[in-house]
Amino acid sequence: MKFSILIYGSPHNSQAVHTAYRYTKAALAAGHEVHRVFFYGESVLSGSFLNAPQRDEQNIMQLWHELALHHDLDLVICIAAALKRGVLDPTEAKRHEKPAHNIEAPFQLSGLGQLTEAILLSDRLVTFGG
Amino acid sequence: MKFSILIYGSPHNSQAVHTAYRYTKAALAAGHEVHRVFFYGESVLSGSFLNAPQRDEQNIMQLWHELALHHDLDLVICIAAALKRGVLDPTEAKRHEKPAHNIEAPFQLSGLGQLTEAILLSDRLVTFGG
Amino acid sequence: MSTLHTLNKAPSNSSLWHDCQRALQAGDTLLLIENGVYGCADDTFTAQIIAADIKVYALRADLAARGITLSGDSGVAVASDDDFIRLSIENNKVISWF
Amino acid sequence: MSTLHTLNKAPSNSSLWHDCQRALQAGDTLLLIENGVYGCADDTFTAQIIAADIKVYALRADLAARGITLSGDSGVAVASDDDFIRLSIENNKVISWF
Amino acid sequence: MSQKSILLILSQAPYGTPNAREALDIALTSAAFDQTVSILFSGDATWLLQAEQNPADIEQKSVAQVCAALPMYDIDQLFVVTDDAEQRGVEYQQSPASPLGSDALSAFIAKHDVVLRF
Amino acid sequence: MSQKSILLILSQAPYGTPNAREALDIALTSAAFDQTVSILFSGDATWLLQAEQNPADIEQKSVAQVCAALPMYDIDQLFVVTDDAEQRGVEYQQSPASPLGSDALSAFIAKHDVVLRF
Repeated sequence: MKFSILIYGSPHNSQAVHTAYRYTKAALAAGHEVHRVFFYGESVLSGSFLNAPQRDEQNIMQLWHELALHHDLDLVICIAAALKRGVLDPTEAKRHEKPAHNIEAPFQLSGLGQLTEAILLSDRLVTFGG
Repeated sequence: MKFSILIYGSPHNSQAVHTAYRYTKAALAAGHEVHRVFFYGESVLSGSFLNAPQRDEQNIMQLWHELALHHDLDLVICIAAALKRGVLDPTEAKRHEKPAHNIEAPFQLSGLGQLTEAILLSDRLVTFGG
Repeated sequence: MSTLHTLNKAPSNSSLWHDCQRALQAGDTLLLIENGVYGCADDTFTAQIIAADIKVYALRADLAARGITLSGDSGVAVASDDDFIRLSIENNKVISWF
Repeated sequence: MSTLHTLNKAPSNSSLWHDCQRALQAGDTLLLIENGVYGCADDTFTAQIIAADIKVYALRADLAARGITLSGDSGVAVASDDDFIRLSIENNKVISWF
Repeated sequence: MSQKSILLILSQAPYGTPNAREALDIALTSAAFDQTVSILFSGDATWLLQAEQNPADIEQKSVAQVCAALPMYDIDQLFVVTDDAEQRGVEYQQSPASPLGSDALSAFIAKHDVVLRF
Repeated sequence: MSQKSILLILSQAPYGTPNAREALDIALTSAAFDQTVSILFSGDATWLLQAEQNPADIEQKSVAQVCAALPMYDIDQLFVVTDDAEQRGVEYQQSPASPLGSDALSAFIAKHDVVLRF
């Protein structure tokens, strides 16, 4: 079966991003396809490589990063939600004349159209809110 | 009278940071002293210069930045809350081996002791939560 | 010794309103801010509080943003940002309910 | 056609529980996750839902985190992450209440 | 691409959080991709339909204007839970949303393929 | 520096948000600066006192352990709103917090110089 995941809660202020991670891992382990993970609202902060949690605390960026590499996951961060929250890739940093960026592959910025497409092409859309 | 301000809500998911800004501006305009503004919890995201809101939307980092320069305000971002949320100054970026930072003066990182000190030295502590 | 309480959520957050209400003492002041001003749309939320000898205000900018107007006999007063500062000083401390 | 509903807040968020409950149809399934599992500490919240022919589950990892154990006769079942996937498939869609 | 009936249930008041605004952006995008999107204003989101909102002093954009513009983007399946609006005293009578009683809610929600609740 | 009586009122459940944990960090820091801090567990924060919390599978640290350690940091003025705990069925009997009825709340809160509610 083909799933897509929509995450809406802050990685720092809700369990949403971690629960979605466990869900995605379980779906993949059961042999299902995860078409896309779409980060919207505060969840766009999940992708920042500047996040520096303590060594004994979870690094949610790292967890998603590793899962994506193992399973060729499509991790899309909503570009409009990301820009206002200071989450930039090199292209957007340049476009907005910012001196730095804080996300990189496998996370990628794209528009809300990627969510619409995911809704249409997936058997199930599962949302994890804040 | 001597005020200190504690902000706890996300700049992107609550009104807290903007209401606190209006409050601080009104206190200063009335001739009062604002001893310190302490950013805690999700509000630490307020200081990032990577935030790129649309032109017709508020830029909360800019608003605080200008207010601080005009009134020599002490804008302290809680370092523990900031690190896990990917909010770094050049010193912390280097210490945590991160390739970039996203805050600069007048915002500064410091410990929770600065909040305790503000509580003790101010006539009023006013909190703006998310 | 009196306290200024601020409250920033709509009455649908009933546990917050309940927690705040049971902390109020006669002579205290309650200032509704942000989504808290939705509590002025229906007098029943504020009437109970005012009856317990609590002064109730709502922040002007937040009322205007949401299109909420106060009915003349609600007993709730409009507060400007300057009034917010004044109320913070007139009371001995400020407690924020959020 | 049935729906899996997930709910992630404690019963103190009464408007969320109310909104979710009125959307449930007989044959649907409710899965309590995150702080939603606090709804299992007191059977009264779930008993009403179960009586309306809704199956109720609570996510194991969230129960364990919070020290909540299910009473044997509550009618609530424990779900693993794998069960969460299975319930998502057995129902026709998933609605998340947060 | 296939067609699915999408329902967005809004539940949060405007201005306190961007929640309602971000949900509306999903509706606008889906409509731009020629999808049929219905919007249900429930709970505190019935406040989006309140008359005469003016968020200039809190430096935000009017969510009411976004709601008013929805039909221009071919989003004309708008519904309001009347019990919720009336319980709150929302002045929604001029809004383009059709009334829906809370007793009809579960059947209304069940008939859509995809339901997002914000 | 002067001395002020500081009261922290916790109201949120653990794990869903870091709210309670971050409030406790304020208490620990203030105690380290030799301030007298009282903590009141109210509402869903009474769940912090629940026995046998094990958040390993959600990859979080136990907030219960932080609470249990508070007296070691000279934070021994701990109170629990008994009505709130009992209404929720919280198993708090082994906790170091003293019972406080909700009828005594407003007077208790009023007597502190600085009150932070999280």
